Amino acid sequence: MQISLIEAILLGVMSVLAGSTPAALGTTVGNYTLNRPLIGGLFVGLILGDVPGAIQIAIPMQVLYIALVTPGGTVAADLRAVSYIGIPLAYVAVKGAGLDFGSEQAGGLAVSIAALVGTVGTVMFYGTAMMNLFWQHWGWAELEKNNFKVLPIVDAVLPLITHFVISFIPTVLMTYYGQSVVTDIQQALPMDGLIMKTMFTVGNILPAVGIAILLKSVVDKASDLIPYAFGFVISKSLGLTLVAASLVAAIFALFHYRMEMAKLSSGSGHSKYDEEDI
Amino acid sequence: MQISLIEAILLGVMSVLAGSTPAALGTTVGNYTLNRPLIGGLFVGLILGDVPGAIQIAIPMQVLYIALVTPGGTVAADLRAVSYIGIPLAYVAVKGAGLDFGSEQAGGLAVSIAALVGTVGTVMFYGTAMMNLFWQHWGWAELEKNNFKVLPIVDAVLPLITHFVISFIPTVLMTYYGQSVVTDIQQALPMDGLIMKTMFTVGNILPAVGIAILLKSVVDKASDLIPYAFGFVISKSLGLTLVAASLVAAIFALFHYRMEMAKLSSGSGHSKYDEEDI
Amino acid sequence: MQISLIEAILLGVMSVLAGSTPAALGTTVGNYTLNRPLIGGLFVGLILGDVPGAIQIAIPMQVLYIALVTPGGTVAADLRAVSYIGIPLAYVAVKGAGLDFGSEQAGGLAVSIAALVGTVGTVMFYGTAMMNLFWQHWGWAELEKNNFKVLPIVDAVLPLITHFVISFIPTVLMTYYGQSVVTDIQQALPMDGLIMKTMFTVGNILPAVGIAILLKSVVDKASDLIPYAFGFVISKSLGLTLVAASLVAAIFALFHYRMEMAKLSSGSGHSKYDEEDI
Amino acid sequence: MSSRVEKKVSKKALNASFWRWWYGNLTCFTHEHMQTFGYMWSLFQVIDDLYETTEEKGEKLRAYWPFFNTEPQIGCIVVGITAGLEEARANGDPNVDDEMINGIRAGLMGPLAGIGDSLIVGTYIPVLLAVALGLSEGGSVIGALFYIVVWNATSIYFQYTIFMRGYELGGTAVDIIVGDQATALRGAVVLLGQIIVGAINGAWVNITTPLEFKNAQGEVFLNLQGQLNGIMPGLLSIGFVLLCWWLMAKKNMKPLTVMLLMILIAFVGVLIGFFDPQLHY
Amino acid sequence: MSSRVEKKVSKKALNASFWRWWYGNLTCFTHEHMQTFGYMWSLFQVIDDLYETTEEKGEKLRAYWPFFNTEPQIGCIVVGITAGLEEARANGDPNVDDEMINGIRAGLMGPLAGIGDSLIVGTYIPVLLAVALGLSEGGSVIGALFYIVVWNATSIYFQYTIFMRGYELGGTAVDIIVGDQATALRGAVVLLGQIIVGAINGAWVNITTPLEFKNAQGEVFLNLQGQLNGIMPGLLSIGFVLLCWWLMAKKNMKPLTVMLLMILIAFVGVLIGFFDPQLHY
Amino acid sequence: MSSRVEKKVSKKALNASFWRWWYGNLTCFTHEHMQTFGYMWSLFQVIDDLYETTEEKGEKLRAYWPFFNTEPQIGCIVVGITAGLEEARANGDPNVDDEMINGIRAGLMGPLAGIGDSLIVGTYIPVLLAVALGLSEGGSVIGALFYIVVWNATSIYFQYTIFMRGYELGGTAVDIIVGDQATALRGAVVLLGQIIVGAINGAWVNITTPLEFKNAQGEVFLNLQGQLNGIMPGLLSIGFVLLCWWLMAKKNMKPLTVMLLMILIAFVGVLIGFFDPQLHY
Ligand SMILES: OC[C@H]1O[C@H](O)[C@@H](O)[C@@H](O)[C@@H]1O
Ligand SMILES: OC[C@H]1O[C@H](O)[C@@H](O)[C@@H](O)[C@@H]1O
Ligand SMILES: OC[C@H]1O[C@H](O)[C@@H](O)[C@@H](O)[C@@H]1O
Repeated sequence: MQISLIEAILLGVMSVLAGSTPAALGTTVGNYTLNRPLIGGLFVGLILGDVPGAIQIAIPMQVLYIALVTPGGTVAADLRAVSYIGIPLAYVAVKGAGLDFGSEQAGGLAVSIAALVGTVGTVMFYGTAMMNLFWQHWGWAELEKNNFKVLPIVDAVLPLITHFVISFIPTVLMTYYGQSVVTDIQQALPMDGLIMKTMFTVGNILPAVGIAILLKSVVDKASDLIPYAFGFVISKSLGLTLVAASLVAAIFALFHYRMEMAKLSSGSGHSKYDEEDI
Repeated sequence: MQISLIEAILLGVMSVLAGSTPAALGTTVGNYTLNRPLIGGLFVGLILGDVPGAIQIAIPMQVLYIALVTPGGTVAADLRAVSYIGIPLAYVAVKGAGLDFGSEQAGGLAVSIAALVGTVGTVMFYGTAMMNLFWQHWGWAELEKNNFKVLPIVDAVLPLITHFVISFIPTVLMTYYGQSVVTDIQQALPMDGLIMKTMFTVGNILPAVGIAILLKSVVDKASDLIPYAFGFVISKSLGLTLVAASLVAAIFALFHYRMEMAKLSSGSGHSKYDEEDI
Repeated sequence: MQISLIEAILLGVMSVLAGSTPAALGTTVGNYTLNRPLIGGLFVGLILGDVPGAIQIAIPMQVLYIALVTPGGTVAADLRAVSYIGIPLAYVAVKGAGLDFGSEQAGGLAVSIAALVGTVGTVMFYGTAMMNLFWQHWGWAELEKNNFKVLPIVDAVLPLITHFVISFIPTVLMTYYGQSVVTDIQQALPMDGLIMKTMFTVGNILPAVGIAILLKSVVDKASDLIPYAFGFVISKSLGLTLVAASLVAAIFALFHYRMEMAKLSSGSGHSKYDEEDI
Repeated sequence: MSSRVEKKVSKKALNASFWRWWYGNLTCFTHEHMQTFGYMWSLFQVIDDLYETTEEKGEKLRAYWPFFNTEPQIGCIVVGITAGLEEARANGDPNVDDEMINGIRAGLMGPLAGIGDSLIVGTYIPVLLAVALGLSEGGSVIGALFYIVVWNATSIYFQYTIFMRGYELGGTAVDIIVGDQATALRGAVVLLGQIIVGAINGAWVNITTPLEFKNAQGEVFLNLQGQLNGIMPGLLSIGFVLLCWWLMAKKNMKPLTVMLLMILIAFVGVLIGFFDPQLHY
Repeated sequence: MSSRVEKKVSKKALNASFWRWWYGNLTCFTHEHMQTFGYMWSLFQVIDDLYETTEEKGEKLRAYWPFFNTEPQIGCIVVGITAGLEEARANGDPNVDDEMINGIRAGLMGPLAGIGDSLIVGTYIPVLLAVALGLSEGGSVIGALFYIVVWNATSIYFQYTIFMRGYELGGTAVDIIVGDQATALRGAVVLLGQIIVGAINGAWVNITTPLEFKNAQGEVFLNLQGQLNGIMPGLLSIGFVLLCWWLMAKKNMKPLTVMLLMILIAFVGVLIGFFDPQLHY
Repeated sequence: MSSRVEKKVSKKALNASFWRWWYGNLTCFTHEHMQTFGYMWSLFQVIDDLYETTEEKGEKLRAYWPFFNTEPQIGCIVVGITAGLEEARANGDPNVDDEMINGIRAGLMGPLAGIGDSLIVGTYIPVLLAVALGLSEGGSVIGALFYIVVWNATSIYFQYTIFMRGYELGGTAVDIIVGDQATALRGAVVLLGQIIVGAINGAWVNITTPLEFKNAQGEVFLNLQGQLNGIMPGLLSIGFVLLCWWLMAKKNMKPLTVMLLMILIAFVGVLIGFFDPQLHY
């Protein structure tokens, strides 16, 4: 059995709608609904005309990636490739081998194909995030001129170009030409090559720029860097989660508040500040 | 050899006097003297009429549990069962097998019986703590009416009923009828049964009620919960011991103190607060 | 081949100049230049008349100890013994065995001799530090009398006596009489003997005296011990590095500063303190 | 504060207070209030001595209603200190109020439990026992007698001494520190207590769930506790305390009701598999 | 502050703001600004409604230019709160300024990301999927449909609700807390933001070097990252942020320039072996 | 403060101070005072230049009597800063006193030791040596020469530069920050120093006991250090410092006596098995 061009195109569209993190259909529907392999199984089944078969293929993949979290834009595996490249390819392979969709062999095959294409999704994710930089920087330039019309264009329209290049075309190619194309692409863009290494390194370093911009917005004078450095230490050296770190931060905020209130109250007679309403 | 009913009753009395944590003879004498297997050996020996033999049986058990600490009422093993059920049963077993009390086999037997009855003691401990809830809650009701006479009754008299039910009767039965009764009881009250599971779960959750009551007594306004949450984080996320945590707390208390003093001193001319006397 | 007395004396002089931590030629030149095995190889080569051979012997030793740090005067291995006892002895051994200096066997021999003499250097280090106590305490007595002339004498001249006793003589002996003397000395001064145990224990405890003196200089009143204890907790219980600990300390210093400024500003009208210049 | 008619706890009441605590600190232990009743029985001797009317006595005793737990032997000092504070309060010191007493109690109970459990129970007793074991080798009674005598003599002496020291300390502390300074100190003590209640929460409440999801092969693919730790370690342990606090402080629920609710929650939790102590004999 | 002519965001603008955020929070994600454009698109509905002139609108929007990132679903509440704050600011509240808004955004984005990622993405979704997997066994479509319906219904309802709650909170908070108290609170919020930006830095930036020196036998004898950790864990991660901050704040470099510089550094670093993500397919 | 007759350290004295430190920072190292004598020898050049009478000189030098230790190369900056502070103090700045100088010294010595040990000794030197090892392969002298020249040239240049920078900084810092601000800063510096002395205590004092109790089979059933850690990690390490502090500060014992006492304690401790460094050749 072969995937037809039409089918491949439909799969490409789904992968665009369902990207991990920047999905064309947004977070709730795109990322956390269509992106999940179980749901992917349903849609692949509709496209290939065999819903029960595709869902059976999808189940072991879904189990594999069930508790996937992507904190701060670090994506261990982008499931769009698992759902809309992995499931179709596995479906074809299982059918080709004449296996039962619910059999253990089919499950094994599904999982190994999921692993094969898993990182392909990650490459798509980082590629998308990088290409979006262009739209954003054009956006900043326009915003400088108070041209607010660009907001929806930058945020919703232009990323579609990114998706077309980074997500749609590869998905169509890989599902249409089959598993061998996946490995071809992986050989053309090796992970230990300059391009991939640089792209992932940039992905690691760029948040530093964003956080520095944020830092600038809350830092007024050099001594404001002290609380910031303190926050860094409790997070990195002490390994506090963000919630625990914010509770530690809160006691300092409380002291600051009481100190400021004390400054005001002293001399004015009332020695007890009022925190009831906070 | 068999344990007579009189002997069994005396052992039952000892187990009441010597409970871990709530011992009828109090902490210093009950828990930290009579409860220890070495001392248990002495008393079991007096009851069974063979002090050296019982002490020899007690020695390996004492080594096993030498550094037992029960922080915050979490009792890994309540030694009353080891001392006043385990030692007699082991003594009988060793004697029955014709072993030398100081021999390695006797020691091995003693240790394995100690393991068998160890958790029985824990069940007794949690059972005692639960049953005491009744007396306490009657006590609260009376205290509401300023009936202070209940204090000794609640604290010292009524718990004897608890001990009779939870500690005395089982100890008498187990020492009188022998090792088989221990396993009978364990089968009747399985650890994976609803009753035991609930009892231990309640034991885990109830301190939350007590600490909440305490929290209420030091919290005035919502913002007071911040220092509390901070204390929780340094204890649970950072793993500080209570002593280390209190040193961290101290620096905040110091700042609070200095801040309050600063509030008072400002304007009044003297810029240096006085901490000499603290 | 044998090391001549002149050669042994020259090696002894080098070991004095190159001690780890208290080197007669100071930190930059003595400790961090001459002390390093690679450089030691050069000088041993010059003394024994075979620079390439000695350097080849030195290379594996240098690799072994390349990232040696000695924080707070805790010296895991004092390289003076590796460089100026270990390299010559290894050189002689390799030559005696007729091995090629660059061969793997030569390297193995070098490394095992480095290990043999490594702790000898540590003993020298602790011995030096202990003997210097005499000069310093004479120095304190003189400084009490405002006799400032003693400063260079205590700091630079008298330690040469220490070096002569602790470093020069053993190095001469060990290089002149060969490897057997090393083990003789190690047998005469066993590590599990009272002398060595006490010396190293004193080395562990003495910093407590120094730090207590320092503590005295920054502590005015009992409550000043609170910040100190806090510093101890974040270092020891939380494992913060000194840099991370100082960032945590900084946020408290910042609060102290703001509090003091607030005390001053309150009432006087300007409510915003100025930290620009800090 | 100088020309007042000094009230003083009688030596007899103090001694009674000590012995009540010494004996009764854990006799009515529960997981809910732990050593509270022992504390109240002891402290009531002092209150009874200082106040006249039943109403007053009842009111003062209320400061000791909340949860109390510490290593009870070293904890003698806390009871002593509060005895001294009660005296100061009876003499009209305005800085000693329920909140401050609870701040001190909470601030001391935690660290003293840590010290007492580790040093007395975890070190001193085992060392004595280790020596006694040596003496009892071969079944001799000497070791056991040695332990009984040495342990009880030293321990009781120690407890009595620190109890009385604590009493003096409690009284003089509030005498020396007067006026503004005392107010500032009061705030500091309460803050300390607040933080340490949190630390006690962390150390003594350990509520976790073993709930897991497994696939057909029985391999776990989702572990609830692990996910909760991602938010913050100990989320359930602080969550339950905050829930109880909220029910009592904001919903005016009685402690008894809250306790029954918790027992219900435990039961239901066990039923649905959310709780499971996972013990075996 | 009482007799002012109250400006109010229209319900329509609020709804538009919600749906823009709901849809667009991550559609133009980059690693540099992450969710900033989604945020601006959403918040602009509110600003547009409150201000007249283009200049004013542009000026107010600037508060939202900096980096923003959180778990976007629970993050709805942040957007709602700032909508409420914008309204207060439009009504002349002097305590709401760019720094405070950024303090609040920074102070909330971190912890909410932690909660959202762990609780919604890491717990709720997996539990729903686990149930759905059971229902879909054997290839049934039921499980998938169950997940689609339950997840989307509950999630969207939750998001809408907390967005609106946040809006009310933001508005009333600054109304209740007035004058000096508000100034004090403002400072506390900014401080909180500063600390949490540091914590975010620690959690989300992870720059390390794999550089090692090996001897002839190929054994590593020097590991650069290990040595750097000796100074302080995460030195490169905070160092890069501070470098970028310094270039922008002190050298007046444009973000774009800084970003290009960082890409250059990444490239050169990869070339010389200082950087290497060490991934494989 | 403006119309005073400015005292200035001569360039010659400054240079002498630098070279004394550069050479003598560790030449008379002991575990008790570590680098104190090197520091005093160096700083005395400055004091000698600024003051007239022997009494004055002796009095000023006292600020440098306490323990000092840091990575001595990066530590040049501390010596330079205090040289500048001495100048300011000689010009009558009331904010520079012994306590402040010790606060600064203590506050800087710790972190700089961390940075210097890790970055210079742990990273820069090893990297230079790694390169040199490559150049010396096969026994060539090139590598060794390369290291000698590059290391010494860069290191000495660096040390000289930061020493002089430190001097300028120390002088101007107290000039810029005047009056109340300086008093506030002074307090902050002392507090910083107090905390960092604690951290240094944690990092550089490591006193533990190997005492264990074993049963007949030789199995350990009680480990003293483990029990002590239950109270707080490092109890002996802070306990010994506090003991020494108490003997000197409260019992007026001389450092020499304390030191001899410590040697005695070490000896007795080794005898009874409480201490044992557990080393072997
Ligand atoms: O961690 C917060 C947030 O960061 C990024 O925006 C994405 O990875 C989201 O999926 C995640 O929820
Ligand atoms: O931890 C303090 C204290 O808690 C409970 O009261 C009991 O377990 C005691 O044995 C213990 O000392
Ligand atoms: O740790 C700082 C410093 O401590 C001691 O003085 C020596 O061990 C030095 O080598 C080290 O740099």
